[in-house]
Amino acid sequence: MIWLKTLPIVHAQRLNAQYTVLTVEDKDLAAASHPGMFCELRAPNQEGRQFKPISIYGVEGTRLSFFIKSVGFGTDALCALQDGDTLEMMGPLGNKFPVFAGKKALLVSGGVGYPPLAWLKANLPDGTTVIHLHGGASSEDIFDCDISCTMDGSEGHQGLVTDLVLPLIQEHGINLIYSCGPVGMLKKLTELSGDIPHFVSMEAYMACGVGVCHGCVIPVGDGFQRVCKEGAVFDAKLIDWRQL
Amino acid sequence: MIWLKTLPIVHAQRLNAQYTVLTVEDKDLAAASHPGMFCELRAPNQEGRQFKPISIYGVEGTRLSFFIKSVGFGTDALCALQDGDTLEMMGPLGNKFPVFAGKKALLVSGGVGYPPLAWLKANLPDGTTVIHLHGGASSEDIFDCDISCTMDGSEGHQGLVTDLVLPLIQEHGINLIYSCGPVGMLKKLTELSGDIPHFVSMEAYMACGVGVCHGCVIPVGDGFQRVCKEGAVFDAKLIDWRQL
Amino acid sequence: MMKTKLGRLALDSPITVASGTFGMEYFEIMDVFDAPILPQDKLGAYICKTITPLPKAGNPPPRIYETECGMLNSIGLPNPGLQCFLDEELPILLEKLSIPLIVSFSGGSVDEFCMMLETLEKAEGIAGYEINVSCPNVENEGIAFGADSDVLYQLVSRLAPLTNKELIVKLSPNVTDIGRMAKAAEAGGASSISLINTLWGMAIDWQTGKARIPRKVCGYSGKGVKPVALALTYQAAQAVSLPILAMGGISCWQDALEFIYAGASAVAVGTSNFTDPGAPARIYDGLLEHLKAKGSGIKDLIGTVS
Amino acid sequence: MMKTKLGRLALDSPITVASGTFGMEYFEIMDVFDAPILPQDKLGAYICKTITPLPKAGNPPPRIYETECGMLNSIGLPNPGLQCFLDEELPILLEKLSIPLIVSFSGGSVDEFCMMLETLEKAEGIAGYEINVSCPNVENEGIAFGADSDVLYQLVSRLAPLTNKELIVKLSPNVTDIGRMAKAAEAGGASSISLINTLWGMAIDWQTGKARIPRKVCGYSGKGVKPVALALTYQAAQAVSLPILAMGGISCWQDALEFIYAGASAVAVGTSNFTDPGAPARIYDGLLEHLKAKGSGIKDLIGTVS
Ligand SMILES: Cc1cc2nc3c(=O)[nH]c(=O)nc-3n(C[C@H](O)[C@H](O)[C@H](O)COP(=O)(O)OP(=O)(O)OC[C@H]3O[C@@H](n4cnc5c(N)ncnc54)[C@H](O)[C@@H]3O)c2cc1C
Ligand SMILES: Cc1cc2nc3c(=O)[nH]c(=O)nc-3n(C[C@H](O)[C@H](O)[C@H](O)COP(=O)(O)OP(=O)(O)OC[C@H]3O[C@@H](n4cnc5c(N)ncnc54)[C@H](O)[C@@H]3O)c2cc1C
Ligand SMILES: Cc1cc2nc3c(=O)[nH]c(=O)nc-3n(C[C@H](O)[C@H](O)[C@H](O)COP(=O)(O)O)c2cc1C
Ligand SMILES: Cc1cc2nc3c(=O)[nH]c(=O)nc-3n(C[C@H](O)[C@H](O)[C@H](O)COP(=O)(O)O)c2cc1C
Ligand code: FES
Ligand code: FES
Repeated sequence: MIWLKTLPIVHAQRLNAQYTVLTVEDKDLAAASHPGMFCELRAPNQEGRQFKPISIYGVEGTRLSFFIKSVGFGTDALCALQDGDTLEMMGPLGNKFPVFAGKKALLVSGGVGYPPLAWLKANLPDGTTVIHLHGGASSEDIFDCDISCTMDGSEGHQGLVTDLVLPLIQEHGINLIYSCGPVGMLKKLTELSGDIPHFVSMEAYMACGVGVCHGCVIPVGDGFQRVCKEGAVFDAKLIDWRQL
Repeated sequence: MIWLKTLPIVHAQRLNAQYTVLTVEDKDLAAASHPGMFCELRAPNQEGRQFKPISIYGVEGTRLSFFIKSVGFGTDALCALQDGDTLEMMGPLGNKFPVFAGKKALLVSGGVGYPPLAWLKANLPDGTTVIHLHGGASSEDIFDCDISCTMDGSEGHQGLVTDLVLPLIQEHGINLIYSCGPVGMLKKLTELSGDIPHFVSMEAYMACGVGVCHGCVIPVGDGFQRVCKEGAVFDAKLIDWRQL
Repeated sequence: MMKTKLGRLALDSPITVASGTFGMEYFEIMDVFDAPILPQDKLGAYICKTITPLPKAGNPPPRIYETECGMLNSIGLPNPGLQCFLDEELPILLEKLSIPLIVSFSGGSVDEFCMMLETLEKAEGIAGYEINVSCPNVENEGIAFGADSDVLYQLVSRLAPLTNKELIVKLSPNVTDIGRMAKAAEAGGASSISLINTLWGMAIDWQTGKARIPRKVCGYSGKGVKPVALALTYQAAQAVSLPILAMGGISCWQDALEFIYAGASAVAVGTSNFTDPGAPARIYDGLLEHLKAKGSGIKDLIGTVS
Repeated sequence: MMKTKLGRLALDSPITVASGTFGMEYFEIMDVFDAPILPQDKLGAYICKTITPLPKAGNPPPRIYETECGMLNSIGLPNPGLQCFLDEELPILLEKLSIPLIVSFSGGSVDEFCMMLETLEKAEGIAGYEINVSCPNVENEGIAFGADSDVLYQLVSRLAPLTNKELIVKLSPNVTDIGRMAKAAEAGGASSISLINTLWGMAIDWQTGKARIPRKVCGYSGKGVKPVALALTYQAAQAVSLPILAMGGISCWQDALEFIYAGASAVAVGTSNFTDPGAPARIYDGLLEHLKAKGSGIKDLIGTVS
């Protein structure tokens, strides 16, 4: 089921100047959501403009939350919402992260790649060993994780997350990778991951969000696939990274 | 001087579902304003859209007020403003009502033609006899005046203001007419006013508001004149009403 | 009240959906969607995404960009090709649809267009065709045939004798004289025209100097094109007596009504489907209520702008 | 950093004002206006309202209508005519201006255009001309010359030999192939081109079925036309090596920068003057700051979209 709903915001938590977490309450949506899925969101004052795809950051009981970085008019309007304001939403959309028992998993996120992996981490099967490696431009972009990197060195290791991946794989015997973040990071990570299974949640500009417009494609195999429909989670090995 | 200012609203008074009076405080604007002049107004959430021409409804000390009817997106946004919100404005613009000593004046307004005449009435030279005749669709459109008419009979006389004009002219020896309102009313009034001097404040769609775009013209004499520059007050006899 | 005619087709509603903006993927989700996204009791016809002789993968991403007043797209007509359409998609469409199906198609030469039409004619259940000669996002198909009135006339006059079904020619707005293009379609034997396809459009990332869409120039649609679409609908209506299926930025029933006054016998909702999947149904409801209050039917209003 | 060249003219700023949207009435109020409305230190040139051989009263009202994403106008080139321009307006312009004056003009025949140019050439102080062959709001002047590349070539090739000053040809966006029109202007001897004039546009009052503008089809400008203007600027820049003065929906410095990347050597602000009389100055300031931070000049960026 895909719902088109207008829900009151039960909590709008501003994490810092750039990031806000919006929480809504809805039984149906909460029950149908899984890590990797996203919703199309819109602030009420953006009527007539397109919805914006935002990963589901978590479900607790009947509550659903979204972790949003303000980067343009759509996300600015979302981040400006306050408790009690309404949120227009369509979802849940897309596929889920596949999960496997008894794995040693490395989760790698960059910037707004954080939310889907943070939720996935909390939902991996018992017995999974997990390391969540997260990076961003500065300490403002860092949230709860196991290892962090910043470009400016203001928190965690200075440099790119991908600098740390190989040593981590070796040290911990990683045999499963999940990732979400900027294309450059994902591309590099795919090189580094070698034979290890690697699932990546991709971003793309979207119009319909439900598979009808073919606007959100990425090159997969010898054709294109839709991020909103076949994705957002893809097997990283099938993506033709050279075209991205 | 023409000012372009963003001023806080010191009082937003909602008269009824359709009409709101906005008051701002500004020494310069208040001093330069005269009955018949208007300002171009815009609500802050309408940035990128055009300003709307609104007559100055009155000046008290350094306060300036506007009497606005909500009829479309621009005026809706203005009428939704509240105390403390800001108002973007450009003005004062246009010419003034000419005034003459010792006259028996009839003021005729319809709908949103009310504000300029209400202020004019309060500013006519001492010794002027004044009758303010005002009409509208229903009692919601009626405000303080001497004689009122409504189309639906819910207040004052039932019918058009123009039905009452001839008897009033005769009874009171009217020798000066001022008017503002819908074109149909003004046209009829011009016929009825015969040789009596008649000054009318005209409405037109405006873009620049300051005379540069030639968008707001009305047919006057054998050409066109700009409502924002040569007007908004015109000698009713010079307007080519047939073209309107 | 809402009944209208588009050439040889009698439609129960003047509201349709624009090719490519309402893909048949909606059928997959219509049962799982809690909004009325394919309200067949409110749509006059269903127009499918443009198909071409052979499968097309479409253009490389990014394919879309939202501008302040609409959107840019360079989808590039991805489609499974004629054969797969007939084998796989058509049966699903016919099963799901209770309203007329109009098949949009394009080709790279007059012969290809003719072959498409002849092949489609053999299938059951198609009510009409929309000839897409106006897609700005492909090299070979499309706009080359919609940019020159002689070329368009040649094409349409070859196609018209091949069918007795509704033959709509979809015109490009990127022409000097829309009236002349409409006349060419009429002279060639089209039974109606549709317009507008997307306008030329472009956007550039000012931070990097990179075009937002790799092909640089692409197609512009949505709210910002409405005044242009309305002007061209009016100009086309003045030029020909063919019925017009109009589109371009329609997002509410008042917009639809403007197009009807300008000369449209039916309208299509495109880009608005993305900002409001319930738009076609809402537009139908609003228009019906307005007509009821007014006591007139669609047919009384077509082309009556004064 | 902000210096640029438009054909034979060296401009200190790439920002100018679009003909007809920044009438010389601003001179009357510039001293009484508390916003920087004619910041000559920030403008590269001043382009006056189009003048015609004889005085014109313009079109009957209403002449303008604001749409959701821009505005419609059917002003119809009201102007005092060539003689009055020379006698009364030009002296005021020359007194007030410290930046190059570009005179926009139009005519009803090739001979009229030539007569205008010959007469203007005798006046002192004019830096260049913008030939308006693209106004959609008049019957005789304008767009007839801008809709056909052969006609345009004939006109420009008659005009070019008559002047050594900057000769800008202002193109209409309402054409099938802007590149072809640009090439005709280049072949005829223009020293630069400007675009876009207004797109065809229309709006109808859905409550009454009446066109918002009595002439029905008129000119559309502002935010909603920006993607089209940018696409046409790019297409024209690909077709010719003439410098381009670009316009169409520019409201902020980022918009201006997009046009420069697309191929514009200078830009003009039109409709935005109405929503923000301080727009040209703000655009100048923003662009300058951006270029400083980037360490590049305008000239390094022109046409470098990738
Ligand atoms: C499946 C999916 C899940 C996502 N999850 C989240 C999330 O949980 N939290 C979050 O903050 N963001 C998430 N995003 C990204 C978010 O959708 C974009 O930031 C948003 O669409 C930007 O819109 P805007 O109007 O604010 O910015 P715009 O003004 O449109 O653009 C601002 C800048 O962002 C770039 N941009 C815009 N949209 C995208 C996009 N879809 N992909 C890549 N770059 C883009 C533009 O090029 C521009 O430089 C997700 C995207 C996808 C596809
Ligand atoms: C000099 C002058 C003084 C004015 N004084 C006042 C005043 O004191 N109080 C007040 O409430 N209004 C006044 N008006 C009218 C006011 O400017 C319009 O109501 C307003 O511009 C409508 O804008 P909108 O965006 O709300 O409506 P829109 O959505 O633009 O239009 C709504 C409806 O109003 C009509 N309309 C819009 N603008 C105008 C216009 N300028 N003239 C005539 N019809 C129009 C439209 O045709 C449409 O049917 C004045 C107008 C002028 C020219
Ligand atoms: C994403 C997208 C895909 C489109 N695909 C097609 C198509 O396959 N065939 C076609 O004839 N028109 C196509 N169009 C054009 C639309 O059918 C329509 O003519 C145009 O978008 C104008 O209408 P609108 O402003 O309501 O969207 C497409 C438009 C968009 C936005
Ligand atoms: C009110 C108005 C008057 C105009 N008058 C003229 C004119 O006299 N001559 C001309 O060449 N263009 C004229 N134009 C067109 C503009 O110069 C410009 O080409 C067009 O509006 C696109 O730019 P914009 O979107 O920034 O306004 C006019 C435009 C408007 C809105
Ligand atoms: S956004 Fe339309 S297909 Fe994915
Ligand atoms: S509104 Fe521009 S001249 Fe009056």
